[in-house]
Amino acid sequence: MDFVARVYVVPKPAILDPQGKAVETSLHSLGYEEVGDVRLGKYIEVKLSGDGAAGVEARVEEMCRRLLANEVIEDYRFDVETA
Amino acid sequence: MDFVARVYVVPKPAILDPQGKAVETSLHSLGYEEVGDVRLGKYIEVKLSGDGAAGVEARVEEMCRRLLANEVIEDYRFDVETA
Amino acid sequence: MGAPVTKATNYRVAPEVTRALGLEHGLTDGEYDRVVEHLGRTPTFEELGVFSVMWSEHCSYKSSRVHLGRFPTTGPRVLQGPGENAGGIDIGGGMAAIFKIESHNHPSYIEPYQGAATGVGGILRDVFTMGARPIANMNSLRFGRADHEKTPFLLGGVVAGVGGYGNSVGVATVGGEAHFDAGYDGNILVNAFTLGIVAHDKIFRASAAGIGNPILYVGSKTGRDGIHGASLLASSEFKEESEQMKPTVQVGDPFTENLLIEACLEAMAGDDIVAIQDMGAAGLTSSSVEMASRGGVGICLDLDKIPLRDESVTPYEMLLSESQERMVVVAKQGREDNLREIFERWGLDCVPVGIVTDDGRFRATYRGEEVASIPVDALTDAAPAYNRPIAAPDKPAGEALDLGAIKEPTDLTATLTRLLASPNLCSRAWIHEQYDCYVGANTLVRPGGDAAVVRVRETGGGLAMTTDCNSRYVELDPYIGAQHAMAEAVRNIAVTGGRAAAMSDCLNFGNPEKPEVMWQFSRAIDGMSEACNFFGTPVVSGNVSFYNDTLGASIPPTPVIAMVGLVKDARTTATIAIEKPDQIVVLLGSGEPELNASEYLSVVHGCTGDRPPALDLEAERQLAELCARVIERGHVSTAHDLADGGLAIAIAEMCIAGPGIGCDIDITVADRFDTALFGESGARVLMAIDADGIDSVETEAAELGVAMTRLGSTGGTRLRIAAQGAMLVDAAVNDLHEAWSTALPKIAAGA
Amino acid sequence: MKWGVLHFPGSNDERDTIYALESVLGYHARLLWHGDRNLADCDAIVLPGGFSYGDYLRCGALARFSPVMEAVADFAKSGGPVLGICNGFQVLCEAGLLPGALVQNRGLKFRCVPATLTVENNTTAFTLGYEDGAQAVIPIKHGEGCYVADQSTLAEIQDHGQIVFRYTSNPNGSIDDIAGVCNREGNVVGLMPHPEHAVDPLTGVTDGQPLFRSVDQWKQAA
Ligand SMILES: Nc1ncnc2c1ncn2[C@@H]1O[C@H](COP(=O)(O)OP(=O)(O)O)[C@@H](O)[C@H]1O
Ligand SMILES: [Mg+2]
Repeated sequence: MDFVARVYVVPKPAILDPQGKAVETSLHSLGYEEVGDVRLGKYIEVKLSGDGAAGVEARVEEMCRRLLANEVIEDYRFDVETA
Repeated sequence: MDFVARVYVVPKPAILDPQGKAVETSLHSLGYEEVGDVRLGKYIEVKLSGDGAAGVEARVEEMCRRLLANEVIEDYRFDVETA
Repeated sequence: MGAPVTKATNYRVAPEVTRALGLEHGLTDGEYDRVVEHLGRTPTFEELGVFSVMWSEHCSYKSSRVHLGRFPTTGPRVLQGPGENAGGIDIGGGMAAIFKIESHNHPSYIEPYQGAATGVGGILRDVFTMGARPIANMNSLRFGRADHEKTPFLLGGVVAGVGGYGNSVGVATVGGEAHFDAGYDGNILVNAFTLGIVAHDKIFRASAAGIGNPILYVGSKTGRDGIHGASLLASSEFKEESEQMKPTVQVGDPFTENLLIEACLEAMAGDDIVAIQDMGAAGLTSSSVEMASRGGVGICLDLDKIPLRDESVTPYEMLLSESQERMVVVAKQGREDNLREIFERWGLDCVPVGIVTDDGRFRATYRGEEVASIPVDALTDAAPAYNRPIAAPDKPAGEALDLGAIKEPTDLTATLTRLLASPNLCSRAWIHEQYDCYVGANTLVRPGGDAAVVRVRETGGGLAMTTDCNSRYVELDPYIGAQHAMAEAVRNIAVTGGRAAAMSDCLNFGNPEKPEVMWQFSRAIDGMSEACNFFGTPVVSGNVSFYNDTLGASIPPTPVIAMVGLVKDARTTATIAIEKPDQIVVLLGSGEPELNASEYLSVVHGCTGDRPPALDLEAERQLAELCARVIERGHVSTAHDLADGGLAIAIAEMCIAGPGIGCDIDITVADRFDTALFGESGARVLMAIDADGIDSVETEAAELGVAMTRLGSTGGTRLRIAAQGAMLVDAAVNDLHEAWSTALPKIAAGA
Repeated sequence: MKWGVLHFPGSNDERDTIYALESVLGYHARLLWHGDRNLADCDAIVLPGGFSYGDYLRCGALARFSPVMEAVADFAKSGGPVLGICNGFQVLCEAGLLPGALVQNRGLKFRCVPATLTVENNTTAFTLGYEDGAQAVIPIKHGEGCYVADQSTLAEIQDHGQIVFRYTSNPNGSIDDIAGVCNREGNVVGLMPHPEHAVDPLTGVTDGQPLFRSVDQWKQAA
């Protein structure tokens, strides 16, 4: 079966996010004063095949821990859907 | 009212995504052979205030077009939720 | 038709070819007729695409070819003149320098980061294709007004793109230039230069040969990027719709390029390759056609074999795609496996996609069907060439200067400070600090001065390089203005201790269908050609970029000179920095400063004048020789030429560049103080010389007939300039530094 | 002394490092391919600068899975001197051989400038040759050189003298001006500045020489 995993990786709250800050400042200067905090992270779309959602989720979890996120500085979450 | 907008920005399908390709190759060599195409994009979390979801969505749409995505090479989508 | 194919796997889309479709492809009526004539039939859709790119201005040089022949292109050092992917000169010790400059203007306006990045990628491929290892990059940039609303975005994107690609690919970016002028508001210029070195007997030429030899495709897979990108974009005026040409944007992958460089150099070190060529503008088509044309052979491609990023890419798209980081290789028969082994070790695709044939045709098959069969000649030698109408403009550019109306500032220190903070004179550090200038471990003179100098380990010497063009001068007088650009380049090289040897050029002009633009173009070429002969610096490579127009307005004519010079000994170079107190400051050369066309006139008085300063080529040559000689002999290690901004700016730059040492000088003023301080001219250089070296320099200067004036000495922490005893400028070097260094970051921030 | 310099796809300064070690400093040095699984009897290992695997995803993230990195981890564990320069530092952090991580410069731009460093710990394999508290000018050239670590890691490396170099004027926003760190044992050192570009008087300063020379002393002491 074909699945797509969507992985979201964001800098940990304790880690400074200068890019997010820069986007925030730019949005303000473009007149979007209603904007508060902005965080900038990565969005990774992985197409993959597997027998069932549970198995696929376990694999994706492992990919995140091993490669897709660096837990020293980043948090991640993901969802898996059939494609 | 407080909202949070989650914006997903990905390289357009026709545009080369060397990052995604590199991650794909890496996942394969780590033994995740079930992995197909990988696309790597940006994930942006914007906290903002507004009177109602509809108005906020219109503003976020505009932010995407003006700043958050580069429509020359990227597609975007987003969702808005009350925070 | 071959075996029956199902629709799902056959992606040939072939609309009926009509004259109207031909015109949509940018061909003129007459050109369409010639296509039909060459083929003796209506072209296929793929053939139409091939003709349209090969006959585009960008690929065929149809408006410029008749003029480019006037450049001197030979000389004792020239190993390879124009016609190959890049030019090459002998630099001694059996080594050659291979270099070229090329434009990526329109793509950089549409998407500044990727446009600039892929410009760098393309020029690198032109150089390593010749077998040379790239060791230095430069970039020559023109933006609109510093306070134009798009400037921060374009400046930021272009510089990040140049750096993003060059830094990652691992080639030092050692210099360049950047100017701001309203004339580029809607059409910026991004010209990229690469220099590489190679042993004479290892220079590769891209000439296909050996009937039956396999053609290999190497590098990234083919996608839809840049269909009609560089070729068509650069071959017509820029219109609002151009911004809609988004699918034409190419994305660079410097990582793959890095691997491609290593793999190609390794493959070329062996004996398996006949010819190699990068896929640049018009991709697979122009690379194979050019190789076939140079070798007088034919090429047949099997499009079913092309590595694709996405299976639905059509044969038309395969032929025209400008996907980056790809090469075409003609291999010796039976050596494919050796080559595949090398490329695969570097993680790169290497697949046979065709063969060299004896029929002199460019052919392509797809799913058993021949989709293109065109005589190679028709695409190259027989491509259209136009001798476009030339007419001097009705009224000369600029306005006559009425010096009486130019009021002299009362506070010249304030004027100097203001000029140092002006967009075209302020520090470029914000730019070059984003570029890795160390990688390669050869950079002897880093960015921030005049020319950059890179060591050549094989010879113990060095190569000096610079890009220059003052487009205001060229606009006011294309002939003299272009010569000024060359003289400045020669001077920039001389003050680092080098001797100009040869050059490449990037001729950025407006729409060639305008007779005044062709006039500027032709006059500039005449001026440059004369100066090339005079300085003994032949043109070995170059690039023409026409149609730099937006909404009908052409850019100022901008023939960028990329000059390369030889430094005898890597241990004797000079920089602009004043490093020591108690040195003697001298002015060499006899150029008479003029306010006409000066940066001062434009910044402080808002006008341009009507002609560039006078130019004396003989004086330039003698001065350059003097500089090279005294630096080479170790008498001088601090020298700086005078260019935009004149004497006061030059001496200020020398103080700022060092640890903060000031100087006291006294000048003789004949006429106006502002002319003496900020007036511009050719043939002037400042040096700071140790007391015990001054006599030697004086002797050499006398021998070469170069005027030498002692102006004062270095020391303290202030820059003081007096005229006949009266103090004109008195400023702390620190304050000047502050004004100079904070200006560009502000422009970049849109502040 | 024989040095091994790793070569990942996308490394850039590997040949410069070999040049510094061999032609300027007179050591033997050789390139070690990322696919190799042994270190060919090298006495010290350098992970050079560059953009391994394009630095895609995160700097150093993909390189750490190269086969050669297993051998490097073993070598480090057994006390062998390992130096990570710039991208090499990033790889060592990703591989968990050094604490912390490197993220994008606070200024969001690549920076190529000479940086002045203070030697904070002169007892490591790569700093024995410096006086305690010595200053050295060594160029930086990176876009992602901002050192980060959480509070407890920071306290820990502080307590164990693992902060090896600090910038005198912070160019990238690194926490506590940190330019380089080491492991507890001091045999693994990583720094963002490029000592291999600070050895040859012709191309600039030579303050990076003692860094490489230190390994001789370290070896003797061992
Ligand atoms: N786009 C750029 N890229 C790299 N270096 C640059 C760039 N623009 C200017 N520089 C560097 O800044 C210094 C000053 O440039 P410029 O004023 O054009 O010099 P000159 O007047 O001697 O031609 C030179 O060292 C030049 O190489
Ligand atoms: Mg100059």
